[in-house]
Amino acid sequence: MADHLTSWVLALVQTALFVAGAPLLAGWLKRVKCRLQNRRGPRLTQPYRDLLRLFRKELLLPEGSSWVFRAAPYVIFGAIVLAAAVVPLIALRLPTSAIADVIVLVGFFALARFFLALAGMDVGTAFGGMGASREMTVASLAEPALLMAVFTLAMSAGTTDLSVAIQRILSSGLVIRPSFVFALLGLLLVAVAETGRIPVDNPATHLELTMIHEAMVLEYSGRHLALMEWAAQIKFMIYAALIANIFLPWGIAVGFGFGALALGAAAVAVKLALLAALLAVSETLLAKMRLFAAPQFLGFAYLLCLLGMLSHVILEVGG
Amino acid sequence: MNALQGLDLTRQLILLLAALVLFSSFAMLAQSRLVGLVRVFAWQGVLLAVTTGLVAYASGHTHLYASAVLTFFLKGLLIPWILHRMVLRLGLESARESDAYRTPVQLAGAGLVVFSYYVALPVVQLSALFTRNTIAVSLAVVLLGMLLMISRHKAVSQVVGFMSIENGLFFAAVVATYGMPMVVELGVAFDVLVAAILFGVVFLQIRASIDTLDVDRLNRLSESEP
Amino acid sequence: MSLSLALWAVLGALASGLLGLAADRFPAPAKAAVFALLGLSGLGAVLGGGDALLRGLTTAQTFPLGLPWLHWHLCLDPLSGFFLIVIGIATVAVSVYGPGYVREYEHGRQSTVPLYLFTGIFVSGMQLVVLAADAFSFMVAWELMSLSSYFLVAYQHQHAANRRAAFLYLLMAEVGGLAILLAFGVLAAFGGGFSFAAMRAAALGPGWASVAFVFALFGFGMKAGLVPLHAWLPEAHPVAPSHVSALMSGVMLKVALYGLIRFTFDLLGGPHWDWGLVLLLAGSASALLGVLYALMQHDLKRLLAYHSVENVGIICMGLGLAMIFAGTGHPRLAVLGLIAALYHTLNHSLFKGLLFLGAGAVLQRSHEGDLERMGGLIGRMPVTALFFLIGCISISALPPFNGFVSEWLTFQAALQAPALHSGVLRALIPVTAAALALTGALAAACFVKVFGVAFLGRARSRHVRHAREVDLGMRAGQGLLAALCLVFGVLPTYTVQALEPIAHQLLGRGLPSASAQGWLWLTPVSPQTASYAAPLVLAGMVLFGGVMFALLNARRRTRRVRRTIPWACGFGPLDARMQYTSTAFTHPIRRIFRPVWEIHEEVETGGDRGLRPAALRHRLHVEDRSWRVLYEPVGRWVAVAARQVGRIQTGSVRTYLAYSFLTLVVLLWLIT
Amino acid sequence: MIAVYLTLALPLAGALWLGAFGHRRSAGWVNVAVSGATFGASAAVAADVLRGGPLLSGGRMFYIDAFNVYLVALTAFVGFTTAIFSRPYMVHEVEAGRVNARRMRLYHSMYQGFLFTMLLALSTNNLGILWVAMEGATLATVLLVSLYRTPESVEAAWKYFILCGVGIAQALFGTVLLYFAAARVIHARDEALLWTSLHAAAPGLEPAVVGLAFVFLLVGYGTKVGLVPLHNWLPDAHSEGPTPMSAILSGLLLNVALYAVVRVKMIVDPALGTPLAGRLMMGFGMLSFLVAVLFLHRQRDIKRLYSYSSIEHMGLMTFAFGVGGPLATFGALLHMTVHSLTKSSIFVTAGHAAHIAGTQRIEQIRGLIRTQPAVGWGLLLGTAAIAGFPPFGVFTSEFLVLSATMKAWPWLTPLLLIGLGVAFGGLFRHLHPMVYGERPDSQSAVAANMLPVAVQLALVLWLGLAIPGFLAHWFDQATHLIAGATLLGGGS
Repeated sequence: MADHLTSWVLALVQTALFVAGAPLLAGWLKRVKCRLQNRRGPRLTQPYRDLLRLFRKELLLPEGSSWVFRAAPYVIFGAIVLAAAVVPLIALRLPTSAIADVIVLVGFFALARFFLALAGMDVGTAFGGMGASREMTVASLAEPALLMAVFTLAMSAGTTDLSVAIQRILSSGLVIRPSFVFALLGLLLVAVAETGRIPVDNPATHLELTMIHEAMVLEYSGRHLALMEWAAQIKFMIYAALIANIFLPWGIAVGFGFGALALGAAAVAVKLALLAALLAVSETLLAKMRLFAAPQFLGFAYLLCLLGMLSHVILEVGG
Repeated sequence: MNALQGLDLTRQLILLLAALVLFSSFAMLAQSRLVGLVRVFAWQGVLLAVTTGLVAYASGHTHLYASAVLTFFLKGLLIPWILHRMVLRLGLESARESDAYRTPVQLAGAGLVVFSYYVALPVVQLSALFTRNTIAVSLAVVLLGMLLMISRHKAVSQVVGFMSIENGLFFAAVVATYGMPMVVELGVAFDVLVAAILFGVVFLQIRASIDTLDVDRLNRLSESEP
Repeated sequence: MSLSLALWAVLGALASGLLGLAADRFPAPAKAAVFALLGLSGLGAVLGGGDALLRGLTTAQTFPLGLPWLHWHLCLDPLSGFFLIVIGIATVAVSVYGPGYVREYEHGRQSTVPLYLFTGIFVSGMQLVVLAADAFSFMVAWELMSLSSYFLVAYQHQHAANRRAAFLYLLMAEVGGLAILLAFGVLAAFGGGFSFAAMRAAALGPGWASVAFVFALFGFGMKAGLVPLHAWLPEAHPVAPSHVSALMSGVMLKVALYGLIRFTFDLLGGPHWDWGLVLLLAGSASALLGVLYALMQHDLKRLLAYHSVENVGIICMGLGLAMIFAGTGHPRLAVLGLIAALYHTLNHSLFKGLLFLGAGAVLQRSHEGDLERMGGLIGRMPVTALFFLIGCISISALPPFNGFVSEWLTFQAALQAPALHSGVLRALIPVTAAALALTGALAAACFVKVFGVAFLGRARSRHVRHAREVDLGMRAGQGLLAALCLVFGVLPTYTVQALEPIAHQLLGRGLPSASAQGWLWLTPVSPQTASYAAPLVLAGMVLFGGVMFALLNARRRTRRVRRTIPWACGFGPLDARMQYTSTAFTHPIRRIFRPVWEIHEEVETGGDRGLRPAALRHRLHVEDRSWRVLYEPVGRWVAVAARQVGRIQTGSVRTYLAYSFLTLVVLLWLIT
Repeated sequence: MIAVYLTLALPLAGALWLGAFGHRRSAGWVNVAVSGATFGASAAVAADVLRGGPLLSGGRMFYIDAFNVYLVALTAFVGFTTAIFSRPYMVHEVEAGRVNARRMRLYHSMYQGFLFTMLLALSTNNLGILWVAMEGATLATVLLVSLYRTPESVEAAWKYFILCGVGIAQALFGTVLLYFAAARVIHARDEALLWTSLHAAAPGLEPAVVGLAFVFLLVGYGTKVGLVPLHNWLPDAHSEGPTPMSAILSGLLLNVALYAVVRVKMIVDPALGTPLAGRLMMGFGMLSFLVAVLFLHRQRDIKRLYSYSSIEHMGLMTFAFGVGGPLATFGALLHMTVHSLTKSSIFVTAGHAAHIAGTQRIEQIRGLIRTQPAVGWGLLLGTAAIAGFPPFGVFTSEFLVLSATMKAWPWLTPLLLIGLGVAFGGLFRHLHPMVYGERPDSQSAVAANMLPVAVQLALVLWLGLAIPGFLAHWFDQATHLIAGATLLGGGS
């Protein structure tokens, strides 16, 4: 019983870590990127300050908006945090990961996106609609690719439960699976699209014709905007943690001992930092593409994931 | 059949009459004037009546005498007379059918006779040559009657063709089976008579509505593209 | 007991229809009685079906109707019990919703008699279909259902489009019915009788069984709206009165699926895996094309009808998986696929019914069916909007509502593909699962569009601006379904348990693993493979979102908010015409999936003023390709054949005589 | 037995009486009364047969068994209901100036005369008399076809007369041949054409002659059944004559002609010992069915439309009788009943529709439900019934025929099904604009008595839901007579 309780507490702690660590990861990413671009860049804690400032600010609601506009930040935040609770960050076998498997995780993202898009449309401006339209389009292409990657993983691990899957990968030792290589590449591309990074979207821009995510939250202010931003950061971190822990699971805590947990935390911090740095490099090298190039981009991701699946079916299992 | 054994002459005569009936059908095919057509038709009726009488005499079926008399009056006199009157009344005395396809039709008619024999061949294997021939002839007359109807444009000619079909099957009934039961025969005769009268009525209606008796002009009701 | 309850339900619906005959003379009492009886009938169906389903009972009875040697066999077993529940729930909701909705027709120019009469017959026909236990009564009930719903489609026949839709609908129903008849005929020929019992006993070779399956798939698939036989569906379903659309789209399609399940799993005996593959592929195609076509619609009810095509596709994917697994000797996994399909069947009937009722409410209040003329309804019809939003979330398969659970189960079934021997199947099934994912994402996009354009933003037309909330009954009808959407989304373990008797009946085993971990955890295969704790998901979301909300809104100072004018690029005050329209919303998708539709687009610039045209006109027609590919050629062939045949009737009596003559000659020649 | 005589005597007397006084205003009522009395008598016949089995009259002139008893009753019934419809219809025609007093006399007299010939053809035991009656039916109706004296109607009458005349003449030739064959076996000359004797002696008849006879009889009576390619008179005559006549032509004449063919087949089958007759009927039936369904698509005249539907259904029945076997035969017998009930009611409704619109042209008949709901719904339901939608009886019989075909000739079933689908499309594409939509200004409701239609459709509905015991019994006995096996005894 005590063990049971410990695990629940641990799960909550891990979730809190997710929530708390997400701005830090965003700050790190921004900083690395600035450095790469020969700029000084803000401090690592800058995102926290931004959030705090937003929380303090007065809330402005656009005229004609409905309760959907007001409810959306909370729904989105709730869904994303719940998603964070499911993803193993530092330890496996946490009870929360059994609440939902990876498909449900995708479902949480979809729910958040659904409300985000609705909120964008609620105001009645052209921007909101435009953002919603683009977001849903990109997402509808990204989601099958994402699931294809997930399926590759799930089929080779024989489960869709993230915790169990990572455990199985861990226990099988270092095996180079072609399917995983393809799936990793595909997943990277999808993650870029899903989290609204270059080259699909640019979180830094407010150029009306190019933005996707920013167009939807254009009318948000104050604490609503803070929640939205925070949720986006958590989502980014979830993707990063997913990629890091699935494809490079080493270091993650299998038991609940203090040492193991500490090691897990350190390992994941390093992995996330590296991953963010990698993204910063790619964002520096690449330019944002046209909206209608995104389908090709995501189609390529889908193709990679499909190849991963096929190579799993053909190369790894045998006809 | 037994009754016929000793009456060679009658049988020959009947066969001769059969040939004549067949010939009259051909004569109708050849005849292009309406008046002439009706006249040949009358002769066919008379031949039929004679045949009936002869069969009655030969077979001893007395009711056939009555039938012969009936036939004579109905088909030899009354119906031709009705038709003739119609022709006169409709002013068609000098009307002629077109002569196109006359020869092919005649040749087709000859073919039909052969066909009739071919069809009748297996039918009466058990029967005597005589019966087979009469069946074949009557079949030929029926088919020739239809050919006449198909090849003629005038309503009157079609009626004549129709009546000659009746003649053909009547011939079969008389010669092959010594007539039908009396009640049937009376019924048939009644129907034929009514039909003849009705034909007259319809002639007048056609005439009133389309001003001609050319059946090719009766083509308003069709399904093909206009 | 349960069967007699179900029979009372059938009779109740029939009586409701017959009472409707008095509607011209006594409008008010007739209406009350009609809907009361309909509701009772639905209740009876739910109770009778529930009894049969939960207790796993099979009761049969014969009725001295039908042919002298083949009386009507009626039978209530878990499968039909389940579908009775599906029918019953929707009927109850409609009977609550109906009285308010038909008010619109009461003072119209057409009598409400046909509406009441055929609604009653329609419902009783559907109930009878699932009860029928011989081919004859099945066909009678089936066609009764088709015919009465046809009259409902044609109810508002003053519009030419409705007449066309009704014609097309009946034509398809007829063709489909004939195919079903043929399928039964094959079975009956081998089984020696038309009762289902005799058909089950039929010993068919695989060839004939496949023939029967193909006919059944064609017939039932046509009714269910499987691509490419679906084209009638989006024409017909929307033009019926909305509560009937809810029944047609929500329930009647399910009855078609019932037929398919009954035929393939029960009557034909063990399904072959290759049929499953066919069904899986057809289902994927339906799901994907259905949602893509739906995206391009801007008529609300039509859009919903296309979504029915999509959802039927999803259900068929589950069924196809079940057949593949059953045919390759994996009954446990087959059960999973079957239960996923049945679960989605139930769910679709709930949320599609809900959405159609919502659309009806909007239609009644605003007299607008076109999304492009709606907008901002959430402020005017808040309750309807909330329920509609629940429907949208459910149909978009988002947790924690019901649509998600069944799609999740379908995914789980698909992910068990590695158990199969054939590498092709192993590779193909995940691809179809990815198609399902695409479908789900597109559906979400579509319903963002629907809800965003119709209910959010600003009103685009005067009627919509003056819309008011609907009456209590109509709200209650929607509320019932919305609540059930949540209940079935949050309590999947119970639902799956309740569905198990069907699996026992059809596949000989249940799915004990699904609820092995207690009611909280749905673990369809094993807890190690996948688990989903819907109640915890709901709780978690309420917790995290709620805590945040409480934290942030606790202080009085923060509760005050200021309203400001939204940013419109400085073009002065915001205008309803500045909003994104439905067509604009789907423009990126239209560009990406261009080859799927037949798109006729033209842009006219008028008022030649060089670079600044005074008028701009944009015309867009997005058409279903199946018309061009499938339907029009058939129509053309018939027309050509008719024209050719028409030639024989020249009008000349001499030609006719020649026919007679030649017939005679040929026959004479033939027999000698 | 008296009832049988009465059944025949009443319409004959009616024909004579109306021939003299048929132009009176009361003639319509007399027509109804006589038809009603005939129906009563026929019901008595049916009751007799139900109680005591087949009836054979003293001189063996008349014979009523399970096969024809229900047809007699049905004929009298449809004659009766159509007479009810005919009264106001013809009054309207007189008022519209389309028919004068003389023609009314003709019409009424011939209406009864036609009924007489139909009943005679059904009840006689003598194949010769059967022929006489069939020819009489043509003669009685030919002037009715041209009753309106329009060029089209005269043309239709001429075609009807010539084609049916030639056809029926061929039937007579067939009868003669049959007599010829029978004379060898049956020595009493007057009995050689009696169906009862022929049926008993059938196995001894010479196959070659009988085969030849059957060809002639099939082509002959088949012309009257409306089998393609001998059908050409049928749509013309149906569409141009007065509507009550179309109703009884479609509902009765075709049935009786088919009855004749089947009666002959019952003799021919044992004589030939081969399935030749059945095969020929199947071929003709299928051809008629398939051709007629295509014709449905090209119609512009409402009555013509439904007359092609009659051809379609007669083709189906002929096909079913040709397939043979108890199931198909039972189905065909049932189909005869339901088709004639449904089709006559459709013609009645179509007649009203034509009155409403003032024309028979489909494109000018619009919005019937709005104009006169009873007529619109009648036409709609009637057409749904004839298209084979349950719960109407046509579905039941088609179901039986299809399932029998499935057993015996599985590869022909798709053809039948496609045909039914095409037929459905053909009917409803024309029906839809006629019944639905707004009421055009030119149309207004007319006095119509829809009671017969309602009764007939209700009967068809009843037959679709359950076949009453006595009728099933008759059908089964007739099936036994025709197909040599019963269905209820050892059926599935």
